[in-house]
Amino acid sequence: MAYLICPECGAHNPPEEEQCRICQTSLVGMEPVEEPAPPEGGEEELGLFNEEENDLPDLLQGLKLEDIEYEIDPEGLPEINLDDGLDSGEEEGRTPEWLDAVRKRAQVEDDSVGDLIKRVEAAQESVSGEDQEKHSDFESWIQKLRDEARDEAAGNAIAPEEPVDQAEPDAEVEPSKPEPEPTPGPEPEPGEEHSDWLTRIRKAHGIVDPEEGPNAASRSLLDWLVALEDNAPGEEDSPAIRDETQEIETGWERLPHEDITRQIKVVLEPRVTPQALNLTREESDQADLLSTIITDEKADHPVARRTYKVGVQWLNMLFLLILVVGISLALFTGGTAGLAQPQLSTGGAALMAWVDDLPEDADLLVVFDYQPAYTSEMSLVAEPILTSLTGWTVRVTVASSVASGPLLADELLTGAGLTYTDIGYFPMASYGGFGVATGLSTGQTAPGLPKPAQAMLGRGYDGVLVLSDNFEGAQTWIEQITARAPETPLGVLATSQAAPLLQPYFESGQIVGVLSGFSDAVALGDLSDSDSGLGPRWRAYQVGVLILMVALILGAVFAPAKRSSNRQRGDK
Amino acid sequence: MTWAMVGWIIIGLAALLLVGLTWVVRLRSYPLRHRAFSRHLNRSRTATLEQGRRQEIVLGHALWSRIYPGLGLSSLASYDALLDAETLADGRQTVSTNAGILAAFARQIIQGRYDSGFSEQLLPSRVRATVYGPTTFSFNGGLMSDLKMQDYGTLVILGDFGPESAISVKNIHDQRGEAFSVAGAMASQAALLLNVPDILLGEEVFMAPALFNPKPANLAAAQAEDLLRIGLILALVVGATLKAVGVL
Amino acid sequence: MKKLIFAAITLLVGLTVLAGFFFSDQLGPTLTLIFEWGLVLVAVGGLVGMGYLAATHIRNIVQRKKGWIYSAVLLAAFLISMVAGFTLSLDNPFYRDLILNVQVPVETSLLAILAATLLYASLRLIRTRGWTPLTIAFMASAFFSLLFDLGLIRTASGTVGEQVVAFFQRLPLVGARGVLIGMGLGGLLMGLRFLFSINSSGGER
Amino acid sequence: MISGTVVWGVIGFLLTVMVLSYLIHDSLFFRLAAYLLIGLTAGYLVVLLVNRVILPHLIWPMAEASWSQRLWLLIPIVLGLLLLVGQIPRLAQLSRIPLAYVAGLSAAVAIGGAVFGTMVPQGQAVLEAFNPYRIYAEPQLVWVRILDAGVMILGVVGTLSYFHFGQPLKKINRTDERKRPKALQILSRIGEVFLGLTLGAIFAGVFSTALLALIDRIAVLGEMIGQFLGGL
Repeated sequence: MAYLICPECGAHNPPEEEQCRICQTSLVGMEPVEEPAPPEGGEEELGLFNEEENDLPDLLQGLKLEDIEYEIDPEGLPEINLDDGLDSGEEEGRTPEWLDAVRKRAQVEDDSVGDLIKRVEAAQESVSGEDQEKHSDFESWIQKLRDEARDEAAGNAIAPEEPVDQAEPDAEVEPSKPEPEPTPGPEPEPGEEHSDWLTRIRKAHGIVDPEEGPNAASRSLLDWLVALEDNAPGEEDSPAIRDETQEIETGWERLPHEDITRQIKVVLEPRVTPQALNLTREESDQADLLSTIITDEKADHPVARRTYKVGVQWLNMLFLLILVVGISLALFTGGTAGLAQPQLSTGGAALMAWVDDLPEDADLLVVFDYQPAYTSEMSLVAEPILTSLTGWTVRVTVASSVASGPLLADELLTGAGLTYTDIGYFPMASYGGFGVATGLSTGQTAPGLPKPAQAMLGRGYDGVLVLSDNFEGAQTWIEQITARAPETPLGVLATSQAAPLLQPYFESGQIVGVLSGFSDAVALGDLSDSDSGLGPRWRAYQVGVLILMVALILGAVFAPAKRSSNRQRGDK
Repeated sequence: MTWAMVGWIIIGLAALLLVGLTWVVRLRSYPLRHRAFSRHLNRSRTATLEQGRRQEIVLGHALWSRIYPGLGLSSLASYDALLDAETLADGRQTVSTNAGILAAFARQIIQGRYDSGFSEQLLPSRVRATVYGPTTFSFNGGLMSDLKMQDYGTLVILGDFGPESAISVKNIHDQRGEAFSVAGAMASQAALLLNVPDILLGEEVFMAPALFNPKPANLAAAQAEDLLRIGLILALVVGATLKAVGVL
Repeated sequence: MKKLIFAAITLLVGLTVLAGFFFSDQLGPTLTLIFEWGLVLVAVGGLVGMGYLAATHIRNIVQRKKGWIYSAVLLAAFLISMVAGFTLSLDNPFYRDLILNVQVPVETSLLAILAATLLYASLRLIRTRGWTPLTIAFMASAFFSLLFDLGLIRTASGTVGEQVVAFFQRLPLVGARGVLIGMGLGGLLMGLRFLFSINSSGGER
Repeated sequence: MISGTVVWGVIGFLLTVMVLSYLIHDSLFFRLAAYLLIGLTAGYLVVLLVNRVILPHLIWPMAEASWSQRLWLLIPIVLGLLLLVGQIPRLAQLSRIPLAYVAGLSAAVAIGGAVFGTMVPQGQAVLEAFNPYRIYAEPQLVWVRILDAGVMILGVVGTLSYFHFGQPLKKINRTDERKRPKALQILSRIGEVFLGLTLGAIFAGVFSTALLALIDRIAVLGEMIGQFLGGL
């Protein structure tokens, strides 16, 4: 069957796919690749591992997955000893649930594990079909190969008849793991003629059997592969493997200050088995397949690693130092000469004019929509208004759409000598805006408002003041209140970050004015008044802003030109 | 025709398009832009898994976003697409938010995924929903500490969040990890634009579920949004012309 | 079957609220009731979130995870704050001072850290994004906004200069309108996806 | 006798130093301050939610309401309980009911808010720029208002085009994957500029706000140190 190989991740995709199912890379224009026809005879069954099956993360994942609806009774399935060793904690003789799932998957699903098991079963059946005597127990056959390999490595004569459970008399026994049971099955002595090729290949590759240990005797090929993965890192530099290296782009080169590539061992040629082994074609195929698996497990994965540039940290620290020292000097050295007085925004001027026109016993609703982090800026912005209201007999009602609203109201208003009534906190600002606006417009039941609050909203207000630290919060209240209670004048006090997008609401007449940011507060304050503390702060503010402008310029000047071509991530 | 009617027409058209493309047409493929984004995210998450490091997914500060309606829901949809089987098996992922109800949703999604596919006895650890702090800044303080205390390799910021998230991005970069920004208020996008190479701006954030998991339902939503946007552009141009000549 | 029930609840609640937007007079009280319940659920969700927070840190302490000592500090502060709040009430001056005098310095300092972070980041804008129309416009806009903010560019009222400056100051709004309309469109589709349970909130596949 | 102001001032000073130490290196002090903030805020929020939301919206009305009204009040109580009980893993399915309710409500709020709260008003604002009565309201500087209107529609349409998700429908190779359909691609270039202008202006505002916080903290530290030295 034909399939498309993803140029990015190498995944196999159906020919009709236009993008990779794994990494969404475009497959348009890719030529479909024909799956090689299965070799004749027993080769198909013995061709245990195709490319997909080499994906051990998937394979391990498959061991755990059970996310399918089973259609076949697992009782009817042939026994394959996958559980021993993997589930040392399991009760003896009891099959763990995940293994049942794996077996069921083998019947209904074409994923790596299911398919692998099906192939193992197919191999057993076909082999027994060809020759009842040959490989009737696949697992014990593989086990036998390992035993022989160990014996040969130890210089012992191969003893085919040696019982499996005595394969490692000197193996160190882990107390935590139960002693494995010997795998039942007929003696595989005829298998010997086929089995020794594997031993020789393993010897030639200098592979230490990962199964060494008390459970080795009863582990399956699948289990062995899983264990191979665990052992792989320790075997990275096996001299037996001929590698070439190439640069693999790991995708980290776009990270600002370094390009990361690492050398990844990639086998560029199929493994050539030593002549001395004198292999048949079948053995040679198996050798290639096993070598590929082993090499894949030994190869470094494309692990992304950024080399940590200390220089960047120093540059950051340098700019931080300049910023802090500059601000400190500006704050703590006296004098206000040479300060540019900011221009009061038209919105700010309009808000001040509106406040001045309020009656002395005005009824004001003040909405607190800023977080404690913004207290310093909001206090400065609100100060001119609060100063104007001081001494008046205004009735202030407070509503909050941030958790700390009631506390901030207390600090700000009580600090300014104003008494107020708190009508509550609304967990959702838009919801609170809706409730307050409905109450303002109708004086009737407003959702989300307790009765006392509704009573407070029932009466008309001379104006609403929204204190917000962000554009979104302010806009919510503006839209709700101007839409439902348009006759109620609305003013906004906001931070600098909300300022740029609030101006149009003033221009469109939805709000009577907007006082935003430190520059408006300074424009309204008296820089020469040392008590206000505005002068030093304004000077420090100017220094900080100038440092940022310099940083922007330096960043642009010293940015590598090549970035313009390859820094197109996210279509920017 | 009133503006309210215009609104209802838009809702009706959107519903028809979505239902039609999802259940009738059942798109198998719709070539999206920003594939680079999902490729980099996949690569980063794979590297994080291979290195045995943790993934941090931030779901934002609110389910009911104020001025960006749907951002909270969008973060849940994107997270659903990000919660793949290997991450669930690995378990080294933290999904965090400062809105309790969002955390409850995230936990439900995680629980549902584990219930439908895993034997938890086999899992070394579990993906968990957590709340670092109940307010924006307390959450950020908790996130900053956790990013330093544990070895995180990937930070994905979804949903509604503020500019303070730029600090966490610097943290993850200092930890040799990668940050990906999806959504956020305009203030946060302005702050993150400077140091997050992989960022989705404005409306692009609603493309995230289709980018992360290009299943027919997600692709259908993406195409429906594209078609509606083109309709909206035409409507604005025609409307402006009619307004200018005094018809509207 | 269960999925159908949950989808039906979502659809029923959603359609009722949407209908409430249209027939606000007839469905006003129903809408109020639904919102009330929603508010309560969000509040309960907030409490659940606090439960997650506490559970995470209790686990850290029990399992002696890295940084468990901080978890202990957090839980102690949590208990003190909660007990004090319930016993003294939210209006108690001491309780307000306790919360606010921790919140304000810590949160303001976190915001101060953001200033330094943005300064570092501004060094890397072009390095990260390259020279594109977006970055060039971004830098120009930031520059002029800061200049206006510092009061270094001043215009006399009623002059053409003032109009021109006002025109440039309005430009950011244009992009913002585009973003907001686009976000609205996305929000509409996302809302419909959840309404029709195309996106499940239950996590099953 | 030390006044409360002084005590809170010292606490604020210490917390500020602890948090700002993060600028040099992430330290034990920063984490202590951060976790203290989280703990106190979480406790405060629990009290706030119970006293300002749960009690006034559920419990107090339950006490005052008639029997028929109490039946209605039982629904949110049951939903709330299901959400709480559903946190037990074995009973997780129970929380699906309140979550399905909130999902439906959120979806409706998102739809209504998106259309009636954002798209329609913002669209109206765009069209309003073309209102001839507005353009010719004053005889002077008409050209500025016409320019305003032109820029408005071009910028909004361009920004919307910039957000187009799909690639051109014709077959493409990977180098084209950032491209949009041709007409939208041209408009998106204009939109990209407007998006940059918007984000740049907002960035300036965000930095100003953060800078002011830094200045405030440095000022507080300086004043405290000054007082301390003055007191010696």
